Amino acid sequence: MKFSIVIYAAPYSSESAASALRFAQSALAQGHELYRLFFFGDGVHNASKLSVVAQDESNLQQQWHELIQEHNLDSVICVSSAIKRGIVDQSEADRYDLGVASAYSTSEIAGLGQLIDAAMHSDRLVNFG
Amino acid sequence: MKFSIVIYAAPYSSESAASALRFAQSALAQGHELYRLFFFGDGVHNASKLSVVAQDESNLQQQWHELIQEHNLDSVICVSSAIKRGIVDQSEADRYDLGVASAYSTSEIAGLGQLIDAAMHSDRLVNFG
Amino acid sequence: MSSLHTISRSPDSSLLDTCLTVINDGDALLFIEDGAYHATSQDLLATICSSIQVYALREDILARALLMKIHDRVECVDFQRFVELSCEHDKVISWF
Amino acid sequence: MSSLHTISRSPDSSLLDTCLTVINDGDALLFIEDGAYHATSQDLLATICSSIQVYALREDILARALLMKIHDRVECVDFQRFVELSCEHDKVISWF
Amino acid sequence: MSDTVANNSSNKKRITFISRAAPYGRDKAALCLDMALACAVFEQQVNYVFLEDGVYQLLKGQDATAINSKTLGNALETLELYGIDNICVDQKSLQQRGLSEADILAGIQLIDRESISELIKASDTVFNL
Amino acid sequence: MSDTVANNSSNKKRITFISRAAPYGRDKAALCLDMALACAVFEQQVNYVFLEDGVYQLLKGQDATAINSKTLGNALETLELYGIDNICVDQKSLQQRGLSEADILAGIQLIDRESISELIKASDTVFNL
Repeated sequence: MKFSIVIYAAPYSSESAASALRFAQSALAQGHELYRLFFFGDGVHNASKLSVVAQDESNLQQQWHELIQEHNLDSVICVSSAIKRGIVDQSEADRYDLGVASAYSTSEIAGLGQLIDAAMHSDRLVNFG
Repeated sequence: MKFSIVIYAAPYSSESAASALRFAQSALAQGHELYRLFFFGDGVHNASKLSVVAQDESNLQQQWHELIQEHNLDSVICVSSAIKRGIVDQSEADRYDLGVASAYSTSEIAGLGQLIDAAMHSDRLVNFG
Repeated sequence: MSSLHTISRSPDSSLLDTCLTVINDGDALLFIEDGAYHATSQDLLATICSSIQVYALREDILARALLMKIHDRVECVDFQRFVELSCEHDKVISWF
Repeated sequence: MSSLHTISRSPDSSLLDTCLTVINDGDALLFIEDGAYHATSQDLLATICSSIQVYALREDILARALLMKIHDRVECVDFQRFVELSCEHDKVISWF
Repeated sequence: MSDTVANNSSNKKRITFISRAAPYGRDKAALCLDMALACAVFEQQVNYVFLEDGVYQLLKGQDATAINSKTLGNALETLELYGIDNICVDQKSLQQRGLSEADILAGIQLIDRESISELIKASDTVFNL
Repeated sequence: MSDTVANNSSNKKRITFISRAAPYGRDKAALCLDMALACAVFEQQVNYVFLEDGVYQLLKGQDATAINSKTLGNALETLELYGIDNICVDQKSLQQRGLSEADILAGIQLIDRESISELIKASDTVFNL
């Protein structure tokens, strides 16, 4: 089946982002297709590449990044949620003179149309927030 | 009176960070002292200097930065909350090879001891979350 | 020592109910953010002990169009008064 | 079309109550995260229509030490089964 | 709504938004609205339901400039402008909050829980926040 | 507790933590614990109260490795280790959740709302989350 997953929750302050990650891993492990990940609202903080985590804790942002990279997933960060929260890619960092991107380049920053497109073209859309 | 303010909430996903900012502005306007601002949990996202906001919206992170600068406030970002969320200062950015700081340099990244110290030395400690 | 209690979630939460079970005579209540909706709870507010002053943050009341609906016991205050109330009481307890 | 409803907050929220007022016969409930505490609500679970299957995510049950307390109607499932349940129903509705 | 049935055979998806949050205190109400507006471009079959605290979004006379925010009370007009015409509000949620039809914006269909239940059943995707 | 009164004349502050959140689902329980532990270094007079869903933190047999998290059930022992000995749990919150003393970790004082009310009254600062 074709899944899409929407993540509304920031990492660490709630369990939801971790649940979403495990759901995604499990769906892929069972051979399902992940049509798209969509990070929305505080969920965009999952795409930060500036995270540093103690040895005994898990780095959620890095795990998302590795999952996206390994499975070549389509991953979208909602632009209107992201830029006001300081989650920017290189082109935005350049445009607004911020110095460097804070978002992993494995995710694309784009509009809400990508979420609706996912709702239209996935068999199941699962929300975590 | 000597106030300290603790901010647990991320900007934009709830009204609490904005309430805290207005409380701080109002206390200063009335001639009170702000002993310390302490950003904790998701509240550390208020210290991001990478935020970009549309013209008709207010940039909360920048407003915190300007308030801190204007009044030369003691502002602390909790280190254990911050680094796993990708809020890092220049020395951490260097240490972990992240390229650039994401936190405004007007706030200091430090431990929870600074919060307890604030509780001990302020007449009023006000929490927003 | 008296406390100013701020309530920042709507009546859908149990914040106010719990607060009222531990509040002391002479304490005060201040509804902020989505807590503003409590200011319209006619039944509940009538039961609160008269030694407890009840306030709501004007900005939050106005934003939510609640001004015409608030209970007689609720006084609207601005941020300046919020700060003053914090001084008049010995501490501020935030319910969120 | 049937739905899988996930509930992710504790009974202190009104999520399950509201969900139960709009749930359809043949739908299923899955308690995840702090929703796991619902799995121990003896009274409430007994009232849920028998056409509705009730599940709880094992990981969340174990973390919270609820395994010995869960109601007979609740079946513990892992993430693999969560994904399967998402396929067996026509859509997933998340309550958070 | 007479073309609804005819269109079901086409590629249109039935997408239902259940908006359960009060405005301003959290960003859920705004996120839910943004998603629905994004939907309009794709000409899907959209239902928008105000449930629980979500009914507070419909109160007449809101003015969020007081808290430097965007007024959500105009949500309905925006939705209609974007061609989303199946907008309804849960009668029981209004009652429980001591609100009547006179308190809320005009032109919204009052429905009961059973009807919401049917809307959900007939939907391909449900956003619920 | 016999030195409590004597110490009140000194610089010690009476700081009360009210922990009202279930463990794991949100980070509030962990944040509250971290604050209290930071307090220990300063040798303040600390009360720790488990209220509402916070009582779930005390259930015996928790194992958060299942969700890649740190087990909070050992909270009590940690608190005691750090010299915080006035730890209590609200009787009514236990009752409302169908829990008895046998379900929770040993050595915690059961108190009623009136006692919590008195603790609050006698505190200089209250953290409540």
